[in-house]
Amino acid sequence: MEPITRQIEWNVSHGMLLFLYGGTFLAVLLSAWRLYRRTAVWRSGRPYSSGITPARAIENVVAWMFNRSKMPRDRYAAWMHSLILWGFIILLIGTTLVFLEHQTPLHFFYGTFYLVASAIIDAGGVAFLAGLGMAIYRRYLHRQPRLKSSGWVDALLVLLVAIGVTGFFLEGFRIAVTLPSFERVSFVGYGLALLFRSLVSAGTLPLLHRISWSVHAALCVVLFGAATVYFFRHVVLSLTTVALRPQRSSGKLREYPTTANYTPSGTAADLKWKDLLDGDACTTCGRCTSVCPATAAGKALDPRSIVLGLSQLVDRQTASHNGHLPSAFDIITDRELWDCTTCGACVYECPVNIEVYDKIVDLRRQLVQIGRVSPAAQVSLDGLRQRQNPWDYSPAQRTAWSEGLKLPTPAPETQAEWVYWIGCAGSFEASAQSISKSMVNILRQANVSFVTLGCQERCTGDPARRMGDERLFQKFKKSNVETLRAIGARKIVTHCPHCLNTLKNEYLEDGQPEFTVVHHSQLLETLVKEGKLQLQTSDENRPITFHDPCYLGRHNGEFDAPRSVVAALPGAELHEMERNREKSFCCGGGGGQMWLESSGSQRVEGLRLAEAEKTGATVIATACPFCKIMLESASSTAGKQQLIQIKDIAELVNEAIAR
Amino acid sequence: MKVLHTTPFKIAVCLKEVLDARLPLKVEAKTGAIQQDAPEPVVTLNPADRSALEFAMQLREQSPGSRVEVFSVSDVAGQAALWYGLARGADDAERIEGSGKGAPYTAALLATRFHKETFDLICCGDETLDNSSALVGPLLAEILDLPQVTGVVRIVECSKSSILVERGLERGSRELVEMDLPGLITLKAESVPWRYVSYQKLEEAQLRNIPVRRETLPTSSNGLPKWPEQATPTAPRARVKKSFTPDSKMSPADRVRMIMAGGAAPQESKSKSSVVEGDAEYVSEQLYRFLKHHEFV
Amino acid sequence: MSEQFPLLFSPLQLRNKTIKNRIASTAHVTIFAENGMPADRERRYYEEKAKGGAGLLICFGSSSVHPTSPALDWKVVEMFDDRVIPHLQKFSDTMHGYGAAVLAQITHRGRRGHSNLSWQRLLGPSRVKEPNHREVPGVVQREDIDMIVKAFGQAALRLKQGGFDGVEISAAHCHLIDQFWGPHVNFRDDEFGGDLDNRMKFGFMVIERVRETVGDDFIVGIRITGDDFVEGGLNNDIMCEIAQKLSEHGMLDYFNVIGGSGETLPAEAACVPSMNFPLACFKHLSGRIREVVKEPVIAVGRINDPVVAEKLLADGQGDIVAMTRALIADPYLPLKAKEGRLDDIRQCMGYNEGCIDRQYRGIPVGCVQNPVIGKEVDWADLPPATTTKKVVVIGAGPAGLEAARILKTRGHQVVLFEKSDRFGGQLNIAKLAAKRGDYDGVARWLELQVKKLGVDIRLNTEATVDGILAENPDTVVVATGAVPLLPPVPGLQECEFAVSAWDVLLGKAPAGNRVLVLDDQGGQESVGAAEFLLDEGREVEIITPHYSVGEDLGPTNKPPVYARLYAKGVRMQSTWELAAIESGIVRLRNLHAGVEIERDDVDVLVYSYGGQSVDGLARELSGKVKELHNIGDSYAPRSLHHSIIEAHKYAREI
Amino acid sequence: MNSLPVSPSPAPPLVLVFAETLWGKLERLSFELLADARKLAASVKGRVEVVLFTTQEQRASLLEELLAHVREPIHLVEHENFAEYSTESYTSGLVQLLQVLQPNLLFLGATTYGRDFAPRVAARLGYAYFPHCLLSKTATGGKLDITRVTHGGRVHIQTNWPLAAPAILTMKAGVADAPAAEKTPPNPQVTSHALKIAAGKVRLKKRIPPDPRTLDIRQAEKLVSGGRGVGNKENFAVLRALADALGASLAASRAAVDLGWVEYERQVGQTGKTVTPRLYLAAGISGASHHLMGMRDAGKIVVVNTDRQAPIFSVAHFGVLGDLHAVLPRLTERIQADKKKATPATSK
Repeated sequence: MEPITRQIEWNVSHGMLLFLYGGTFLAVLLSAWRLYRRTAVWRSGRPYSSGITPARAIENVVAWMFNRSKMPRDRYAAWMHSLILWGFIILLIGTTLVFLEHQTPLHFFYGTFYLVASAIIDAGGVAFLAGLGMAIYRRYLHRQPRLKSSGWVDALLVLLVAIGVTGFFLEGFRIAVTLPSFERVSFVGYGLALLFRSLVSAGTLPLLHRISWSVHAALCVVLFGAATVYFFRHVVLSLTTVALRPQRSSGKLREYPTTANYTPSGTAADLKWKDLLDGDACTTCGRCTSVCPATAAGKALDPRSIVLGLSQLVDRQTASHNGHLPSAFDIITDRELWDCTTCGACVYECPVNIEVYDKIVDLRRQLVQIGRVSPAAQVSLDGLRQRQNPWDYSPAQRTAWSEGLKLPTPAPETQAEWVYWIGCAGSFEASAQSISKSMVNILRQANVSFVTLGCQERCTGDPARRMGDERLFQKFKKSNVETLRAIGARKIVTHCPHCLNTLKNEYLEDGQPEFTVVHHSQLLETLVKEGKLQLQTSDENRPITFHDPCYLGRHNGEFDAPRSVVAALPGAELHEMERNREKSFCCGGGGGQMWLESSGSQRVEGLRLAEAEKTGATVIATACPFCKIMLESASSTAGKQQLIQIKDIAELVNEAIAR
Repeated sequence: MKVLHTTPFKIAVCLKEVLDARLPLKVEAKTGAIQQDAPEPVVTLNPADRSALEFAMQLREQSPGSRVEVFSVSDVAGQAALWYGLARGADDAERIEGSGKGAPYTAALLATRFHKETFDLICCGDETLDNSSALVGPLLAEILDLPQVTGVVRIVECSKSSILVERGLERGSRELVEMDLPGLITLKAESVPWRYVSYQKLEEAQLRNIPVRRETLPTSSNGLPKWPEQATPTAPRARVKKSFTPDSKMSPADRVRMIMAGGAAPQESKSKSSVVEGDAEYVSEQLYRFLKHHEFV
Repeated sequence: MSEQFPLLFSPLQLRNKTIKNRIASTAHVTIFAENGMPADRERRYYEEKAKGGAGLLICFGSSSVHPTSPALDWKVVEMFDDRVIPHLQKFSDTMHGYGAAVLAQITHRGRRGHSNLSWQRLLGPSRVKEPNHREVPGVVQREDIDMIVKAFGQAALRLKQGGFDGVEISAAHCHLIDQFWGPHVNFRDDEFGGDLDNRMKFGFMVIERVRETVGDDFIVGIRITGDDFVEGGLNNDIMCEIAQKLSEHGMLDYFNVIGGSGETLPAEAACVPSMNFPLACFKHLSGRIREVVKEPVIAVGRINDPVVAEKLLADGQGDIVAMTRALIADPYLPLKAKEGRLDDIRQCMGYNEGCIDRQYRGIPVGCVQNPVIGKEVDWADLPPATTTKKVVVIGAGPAGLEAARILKTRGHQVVLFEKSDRFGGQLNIAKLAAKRGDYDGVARWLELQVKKLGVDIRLNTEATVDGILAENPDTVVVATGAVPLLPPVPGLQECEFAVSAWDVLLGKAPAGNRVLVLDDQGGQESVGAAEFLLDEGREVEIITPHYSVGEDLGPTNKPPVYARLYAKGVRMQSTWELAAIESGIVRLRNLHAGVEIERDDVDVLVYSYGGQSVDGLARELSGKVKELHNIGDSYAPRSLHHSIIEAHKYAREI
Repeated sequence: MNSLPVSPSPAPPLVLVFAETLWGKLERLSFELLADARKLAASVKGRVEVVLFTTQEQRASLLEELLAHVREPIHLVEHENFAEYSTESYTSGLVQLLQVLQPNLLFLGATTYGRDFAPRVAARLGYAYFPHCLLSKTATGGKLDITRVTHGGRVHIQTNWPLAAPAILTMKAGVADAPAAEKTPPNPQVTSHALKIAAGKVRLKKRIPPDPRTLDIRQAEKLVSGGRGVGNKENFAVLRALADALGASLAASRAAVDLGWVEYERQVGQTGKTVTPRLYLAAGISGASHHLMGMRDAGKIVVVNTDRQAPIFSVAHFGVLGDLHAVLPRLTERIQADKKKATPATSK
């Protein structure tokens, strides 16, 4: 019985081996050097603390590789990437084993191990090629619109396919020479061997083996050498972004420590290093763009090109010799930056955990610092600074909505359980005021003890922060925290997810739950469940659809409470929209868009309204004043006010209270 | 705006912090105090002054080496305007305190400062949100014997020796004028789009110490208009616009008839109008002749 | 703050109360009171106005301070009884809930009215009968004065106790205070008669007593006329003098200035100017009063649009605008104006047929255009349909349009057929009459609403049974209207010179100078046709079998119409009817005596017997569709008010 | 206030009105000032006189316009430097004239020009200065009771000022009602004053008239207005073309605005804007009463309508019974042809 092994590097000359090892070494070196040049630019960036421990980083990567948490969102891509990745890893391990067997005193490549390993390696190769096939199908035949093809992408695919194919070829030629029966485990190679034997004479087989080995080796060297060029580098770098996956709630914006007399200009040094890394790590898959509401409405913003724009910035800076520092603002226009609604769909969708909209906000922060702010944003920001609300209303009007309601205000002798935080929309905007009025009535009906802050309440600073004036946000944070502390607030309820997000995620440091903040949907759910609110019942079916507010759902993970409130409404029949829960589509009002000039060929809110209409519902329930205002504006623009009602869940509950 | 010579300019900008009168105001009936209907008063840099500041800063940007200094006649609370000026990038700020109240005194106090140092250009807001007198600019120019252009809505061109601006006139008309420098312009609030000043810059400016100059004016200040010391603010009461009123001596029936007819006297006949008809060619020619006769074409 | 209407939506301080905007509903009688108390119907009626955003509500027109005030025929609130206080409290709490300031009018009507319901003697400054009611009053004695003055104070106090923000003393419409002022009514020779100061003494006593009783923290305003349009009465010059004296007296917080007076029929019609008057027709009166007083002035009189109101304020002709009827036609006018939805405001056109002309006859107030008015308890909310149906509405006249509007709002699928090329039905004819052009407004609003709602509109489409069944409707609403009625009077059918009033307005009258108009319908159509022909320079005579021409025209519509007709040379005769027409001779018969006369001098005979239902389609459809409603004139020819209410009622139930 | 200069003349108080011109035309505001001056003078038994600055060329036409309204004495200063407005020439001219006339009160418009030079006049003469006045009347004790507008119109300031101490008031436009033109041509005394007028350091380069397309219709000289008869939104192009040819602004009736053909800002009528252009051309407008209210005071009213019964004919100065779609394009062509002919002749 012939020994179950093979001669390692059979038919391979020393020169060839030298080429392989030397070439690989130089190629890796080249890649490393190129990467180093880029890291030098990254390192010039502003500090960024991910708060990730190495253990956590590994955990993140492993979880990502095995769990494929993003799998359900795009099954095809998940399978494709898994096949390529795992195929590649198996082949890499196989090749490494070959190298170890050959160059080290270790010998293990025989017997059962050999058989099993060979079979696995072949399977890996098949998986690898199958994955690539899927990629080619999707990119060139099926033409997924979001995927942008370029010469680099084509080149990588050709290169990888070629590596896979030549790998099988050289194996086939090798086996064909001797054709040992145990090599049947290398099912592809063995098959090919049979084929080759029938096609070419036995004498030319070793030569063909040498040729295919050399081509394979050369291609591998090229791959290693090109591993850190454009697009190729995502294969390596995306692992780092996965490792550095942010731990915070996606609604919590990153800190932006300000330095005195600082005038940013959009250079790499003005950006956080992580953002530069993110740019390089982008897989260009375009999933962010495909879900971006601004892009969908034909606005200038395309989140992928923001991320890639930063990579381009690194390109330009590495190429720059005369000391001129290129600026992100030469690559990314202001218009794009002001189009973002900070809905977070991009962040949720990104397969490699790139912080997409944070970059936009950081760049806005720079624009604000140099005064490059659109006129509408300026009105709003000046309004915030001088009048404590982003609508630029008179501060005296803050309590006008509650005229006649005799709202309780904080008093030292009576300690109310809840502070009802109204928010600026609920205070100033007519259509949101009815939410506030409904909530007051509900709280009273349910005998919940509460106070409101009246004129002491101010904007939480959310619009200031998202429009980029960080210090202005800090001012609001300081004064509001002081107010809340002064009255000894313990539990806060608000109907505004933006207020919720800011109060809950951005006001208090982690691990310091001085007060808890809940959304009114959560309180309403409890009140209904506990029977403190008796709702009417009805035999008639009333089709209702629920629009998930970004800052409640995606950013703060609350999807069920509002739905359970809707379900408790008389006759309610919940019809989900095509995009719901985590995948919900923005109303177009966040991130300052409520006050900014609208651009683009369509309106985000109009798109969402159309989607809601498709459900056949006669009521759109929302749980955010911004969503209500935006969708109402869409419906009045379309002249559909009478066809579909847009109501906050509080309004719906208030209407349904059994009287 | 075009800057023809990049020689450095020395520009002074006069600023005032005002009660934001775009918000509802109340006049306390008993004391005559003007109060904002707000939990705490909202004050702001006078919008027209903000345009003056903005224009000066843009001029400085385009002519390197230029200096912009901001001035305000005010008490300590009024230095917020100067802080804003510094935050926007002004090189220096000075607050002036002095005796007397009212626009003429403000102009005179500012003039004492500008007598000491010559500026190429003095920029003021056209009118303040509070007193709305539009006086300080012209008076300052008068005291300093400078040429002036008030009510500027656009700046076209600036050179070391002259400035070319558009001033807004009645009913949408404008005119383009050229003024020799040194001189003084007053800008309308909407003349220059403002650049945003971040809160960080404001906070940083607030750390700066603003020097105060104390000036005393002679009590009989010649070369100033008299300015009444006693003035009572009241809630606004629109002036009654006359509309036609039938004479009480007419009979009740005629009075009612006139009112029903919207003011036409009962005996007044319908206006005699000539109505032409015919083919389009003919009537359009007749119409043309009518318009021509009355010089509308 | 509304940018379009900065003045209209600016607050105003009235004594201790800030009024949130300048829109007021002024006092008017509603006939809603139950046993003299403002009950739910009244409260809900005003609640809609408060909800709609009006800043100032002056409620309860002419509510009595004393049982001797003749007011039973108007069912006013009896402010002389302590029983009223809890009702007032509930009322004011409701209004305050919406941030409205709430006042009420109190008065003593003196000699204006009848005593045949209360059997209380009428009181007047002198023994001069009021021409409108023609009852001679007794003379107010000194002790009566003390009694009434005291009653004013007590009534005001009850308002304060009931949570109201203030009181309005009525010194207009020839009530007792202005009866004392009027040199044509007050012929006393004691301290209350003679020169103006004496004549004003009673009024001052009332004001002083009210102020004394309610204290400083309560609004006390007065309603006066700016010109009473009465011979020898309180003309504008005298009223300016009176207003100046009242202002100098310094106890009042505002002046509410109307035009006209209740004293004579033409003056009474001017008090609530109908569409015969231009918009804001009395702004000159409030303007002139405002020049002589320092207090805020409420301007009154056909201010039906926020733009008109804003302009009036800008021109200083008032500080507050009374948009009373505008708020009846659309209680949500303030909110809509604030939000810039001017299109959506249902504008008061000054018909007066639905509101004041009903009230003068003792029938509860409604609105020709707005069917909800007076029925707020039941109709203020419009619930969506329980099951969505497909409804075909036939006819885009007012009934069809209102039905389509309500049906679509409630969620039904609505197809609207109209055989002509335009909306409005008979309104397109009615609006052709002189000073009736504003009829266009009701159709314009309804048309805009059904278009906005997305009703499937098929103009130029005559509905046929097959066409309707092809739509496969669940319900069909027939509103095919009416045509002029031609009764079987001998000879009328064949008469070549006879023409209907409708055709006259459409310009189809035959030639001929001498016109005889036969007014049987009693409303606007015959007088409208008559005026149309008078304007063409023809000689017109109107005869009617009723007691007067235009018998059904209300007190605010008839005088202006008569004024124009007579000025244009009309002749009118009542209690005559058409007996027959024989070979060009028109035979008329006296309804009472039965005598007949023959007229050979008639070139054109215009007949107006009202309408005849066009109900052929309704009859054909009967039994062929699941649900069928025949509404409006095609059911039975009646008024616009009937049509809209009926359309609304059925559309609400489908 | 004791030290204030008191008018030495024992003559009745003199109220001067400065007749303002803009680009060689009298400002309507001047007549509004005249109305107020007359009222005030009447209450103090004073007299009113009018000041006019002009050039030789413009003298005749300005005087003609002025004489239609003015029966009071006119003081005329004629100088070539008044060909265009200049702060310095106006200031020096008025200072010299006031020194001669010694008025108690001078009314000026609170216009750009008035607000530009009046403060400098007041400063040179030591007069009191009241900017942006709404109203002035005499109060008890012969004092002037002056109301001026501050805080963007949200506050009125009331001041008492002795009539004896000379003062300059700039008055808001549009608050007083201009008196009607005199029925019989008055023949007031016209006094010419020869004064030395300084030239300024500010030179006029170009006059920029407003764009009729964006001008507020209340300020427009000529209006072309359309109603329901225009038919649809697209057809308004016919009116726009005519408006452009005429240099007129576009306006519309309520019907056209409600139907969404024209924006609300252009609506004429009681529910829209009240307009007083020199020319009002109404096409396809029947003339509902609320519309007539808004335009009846226009100088010349031209009506194009197919319906002879349309009430708008009752206010027309010139009526065309015809289809606007046929008539107006021809008129537009006619005007444009005229312009083309005229252009080569007048341009240099």
